[in-house]
Amino acid sequence: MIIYVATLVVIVVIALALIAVFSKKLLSSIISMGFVSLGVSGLFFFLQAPDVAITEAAIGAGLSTAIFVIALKKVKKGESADEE
Amino acid sequence: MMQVFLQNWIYLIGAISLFGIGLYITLTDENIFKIIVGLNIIESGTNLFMIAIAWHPKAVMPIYTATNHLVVNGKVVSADPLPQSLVLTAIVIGLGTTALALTIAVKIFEKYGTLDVRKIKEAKR
Amino acid sequence: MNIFNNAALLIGVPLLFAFSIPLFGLISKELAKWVTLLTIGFNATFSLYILLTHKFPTIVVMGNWLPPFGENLYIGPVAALLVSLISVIGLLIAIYNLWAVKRGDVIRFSILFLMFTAGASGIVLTGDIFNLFIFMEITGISSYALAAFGPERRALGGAFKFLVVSSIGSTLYLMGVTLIYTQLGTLNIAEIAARINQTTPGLLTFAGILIISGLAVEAELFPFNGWVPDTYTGAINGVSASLSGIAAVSAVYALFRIAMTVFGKSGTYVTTYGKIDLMAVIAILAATTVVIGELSALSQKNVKKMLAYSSMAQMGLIAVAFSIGSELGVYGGIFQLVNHSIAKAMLFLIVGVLVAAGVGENIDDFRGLWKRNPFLALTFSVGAFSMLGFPLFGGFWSKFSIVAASVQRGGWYDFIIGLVLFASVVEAFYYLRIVAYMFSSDVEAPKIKTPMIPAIPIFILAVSIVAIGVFPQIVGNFSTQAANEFTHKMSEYVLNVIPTIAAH
Amino acid sequence: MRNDTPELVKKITALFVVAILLAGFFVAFKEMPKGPSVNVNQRVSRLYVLKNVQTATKLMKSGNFFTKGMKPLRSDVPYTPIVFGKSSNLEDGAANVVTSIVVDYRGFDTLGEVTVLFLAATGVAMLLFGKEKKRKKKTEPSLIMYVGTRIAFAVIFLFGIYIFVHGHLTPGGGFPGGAVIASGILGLFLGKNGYEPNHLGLKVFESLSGMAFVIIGLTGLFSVKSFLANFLPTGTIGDLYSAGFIALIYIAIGMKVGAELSAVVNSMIVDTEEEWS
Repeated sequence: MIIYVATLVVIVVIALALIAVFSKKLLSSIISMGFVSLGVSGLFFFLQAPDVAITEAAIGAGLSTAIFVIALKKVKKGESADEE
Repeated sequence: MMQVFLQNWIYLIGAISLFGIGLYITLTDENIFKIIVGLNIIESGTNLFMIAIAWHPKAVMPIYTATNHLVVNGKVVSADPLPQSLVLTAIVIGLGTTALALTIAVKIFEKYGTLDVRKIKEAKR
Repeated sequence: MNIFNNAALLIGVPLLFAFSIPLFGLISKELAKWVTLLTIGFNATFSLYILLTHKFPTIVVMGNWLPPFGENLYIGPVAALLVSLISVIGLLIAIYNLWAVKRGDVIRFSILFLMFTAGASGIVLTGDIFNLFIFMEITGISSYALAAFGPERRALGGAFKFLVVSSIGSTLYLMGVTLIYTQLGTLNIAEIAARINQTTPGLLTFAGILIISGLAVEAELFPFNGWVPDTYTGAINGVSASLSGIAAVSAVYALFRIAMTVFGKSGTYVTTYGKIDLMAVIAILAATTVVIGELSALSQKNVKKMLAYSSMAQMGLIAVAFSIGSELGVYGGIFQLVNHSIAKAMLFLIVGVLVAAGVGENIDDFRGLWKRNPFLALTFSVGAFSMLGFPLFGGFWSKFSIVAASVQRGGWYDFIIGLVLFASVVEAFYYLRIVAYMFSSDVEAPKIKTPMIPAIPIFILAVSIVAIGVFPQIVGNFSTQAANEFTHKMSEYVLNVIPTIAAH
Repeated sequence: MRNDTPELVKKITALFVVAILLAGFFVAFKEMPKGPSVNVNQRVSRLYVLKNVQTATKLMKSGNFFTKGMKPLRSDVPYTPIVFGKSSNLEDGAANVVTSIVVDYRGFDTLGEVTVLFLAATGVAMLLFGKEKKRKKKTEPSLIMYVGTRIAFAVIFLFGIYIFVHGHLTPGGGFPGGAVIASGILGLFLGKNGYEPNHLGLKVFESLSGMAFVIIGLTGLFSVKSFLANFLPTGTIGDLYSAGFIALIYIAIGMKVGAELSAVVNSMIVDTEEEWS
């Protein structure tokens, strides 16, 4: 039964990855990339790998997205400064 | 029937699709941030692939607890712990690469004023 | 199986001091550079001790778990020779850095340079296919950061390109390793090498292609070397020298350790398992690299870019030599690797000194250098003659043995004779052009003073080129043993790591 | 790819590359054991799960190769099935098998991995090195945010420590623990404009925890004659004080990772102005 749930998660993850690819806005691309990581970390739970799931959720989905957003904010600040 | 097919293939298909999508965006996109997003998606695909080859439908998690028995009749029934430990390593390495790439991207924006790969190439030196 | 666990210090000591450099940096900036110098000096001394007292072949057991269980380092003739080469050249470049790197974040630069050298030695030493990936990443991450270092903005573009290509490459490598693991269930190079014929051909072929393309990124082979010119040109000269003299050495070693020991059969001519012959694929890629690299180098006006393309072509030549697959070919390849690493590092260092003295990077700026500074002009000519394989310089012997190897192999490998001659002619054209410019005297310009500190490594490297040219047996003896290890994998490499595996 | 390549050609080339890779993977997957046919008993990891080299050696003997003459690493332990909370004096006493692989059997990998993270943090800090810019006036986060993040930090910090101290018993370990602590510090940055951690302390902490890892390894080299070898008793499986040096190393890793990631966050958040003089 759990395999069907996993199938659903896989489909959602692929859809999110496609959004990350084709989205025109950088922020939404980054956020959906974070959700891809989160979905993959959910799949790790189904695959009996709790260690990896926790690590992926903390590092891949959490910190790496945070660093992305910080960097994006720096770049955006520069952009608005140029316009002024 | 459906279940057996899914058990065999769904995680592999997911991993490879993520890999392909990430590779495609990395090869085609002009925005530096998008390229790094692509690298991260490739990373996720690889990790999923490595965990998928460690798993079989009757696997239990590789942690000894009072109720979780990893060895039944001298045969190991848990999921393969070795690829899992390799993935732990790969995740952390991925974070390191991402952080460095983002730093270089920020510096590039500071000095060139753009994130577009084509414009950076046109700007001489 | 000889066990020499103290050789773990080759990795452990650099790590310990890399972690402690921030503390030394609190006291003084200069101290950080000196600690780097002393640590690499320790590595150089220790590896030369291993090489000269003939401690090899030996393995180093990590964590008290014997090879198929745990990880091990393997020090054979190849590893001993190349680790000595890497740490000696690293030491010389560290001496150069004492003088060259004064601005910016010197402390962190020292950490990255130290770990760059240690990671490259790790690639050469390790006996575990996943550990190889870790060391590739250590070398990789430190070299991305080092390549982006510097006041010029072109450094950043080159570093970013390098980062993207190299990360994709290492991901492909990891995929290939995982595919092999699914069938053999092990990560030890010796065990995989012994059992490689138990895999199925389709999977083995694809895994081989993935692994080779992953490693070819840093070995600068053809479809994966788009990063080379930008990165080499953008980076400061000490970093370009170490990328070409250190990283490339370890990458070529890793490539052929996998291609010959893991995928190859044991015998006179190494061919490969699987559906297609990987060695032939590497030969074709490498030959393309030589042609493209030499022709692009010919049209460059910028000396650094020219050296970068020349470096690419040389790596191609080395790979061609290895891919002949006979003992003589590997002998020539390793010899050429040593020569290239010494000469190219020296050329980049000389360009660094000249740029710091206010001479430009273009070929025209080198006009009349002999009048302005005879020492640098002379050493540059020594390096150039060695690169193009002039007799009495190091490069002659290696190119000679590559040609001899392809004659010996015969068949369609005969094209290598033409390839080597073509490469030599083109190299002669563009290197001799610079040499001729340097000795032409129609330009009057102020003299350049030779700074003392960078003159030491340049002088040592130049002397060693001439010494190898006059007495080729200095390197030749070790190359012979190394070639033996590469081509007879079952009797040499595998048995030295896991002696009992032959019972199979 | 060159600049003058048309968009369409570039896309088609990329699709072509991706398609070739996917086809290759499909071929490889067809020949690979997958789903129910994955058998851990044919892989080297069974030895890690069984935690006993003598039986492992026996298993390998009944297999097909390379056992002749190979001595077990610890022959003083007879194999009995492992019972949680009772089996003691195992070859490696960690209840979490992944942890025992990460830290003990393949500890050298982990040392390299910590180094990679250290190098990444060093590289980030080196590239963003320079004089600190003066901040523009921004809206100050509210008092609730300021106090809330500080209170949350204490809880998050404790939780991170819990994760890495229990790394050998429960899922988790040094890496997620360190990441959790770093996210707590990220919260502190968000809670107050111009928050600055103690830079000197962070640097010293970072160095010392990294050195601790290597020094533990060197202690193994000089006491058990092998780098990164376990030199402590392994205890009873399931106890907090078990698994020898794994707990020690995971504490070092946790502190190191926490410090590194905080350093990365710090150098990314602070605006700097480059100076080359």
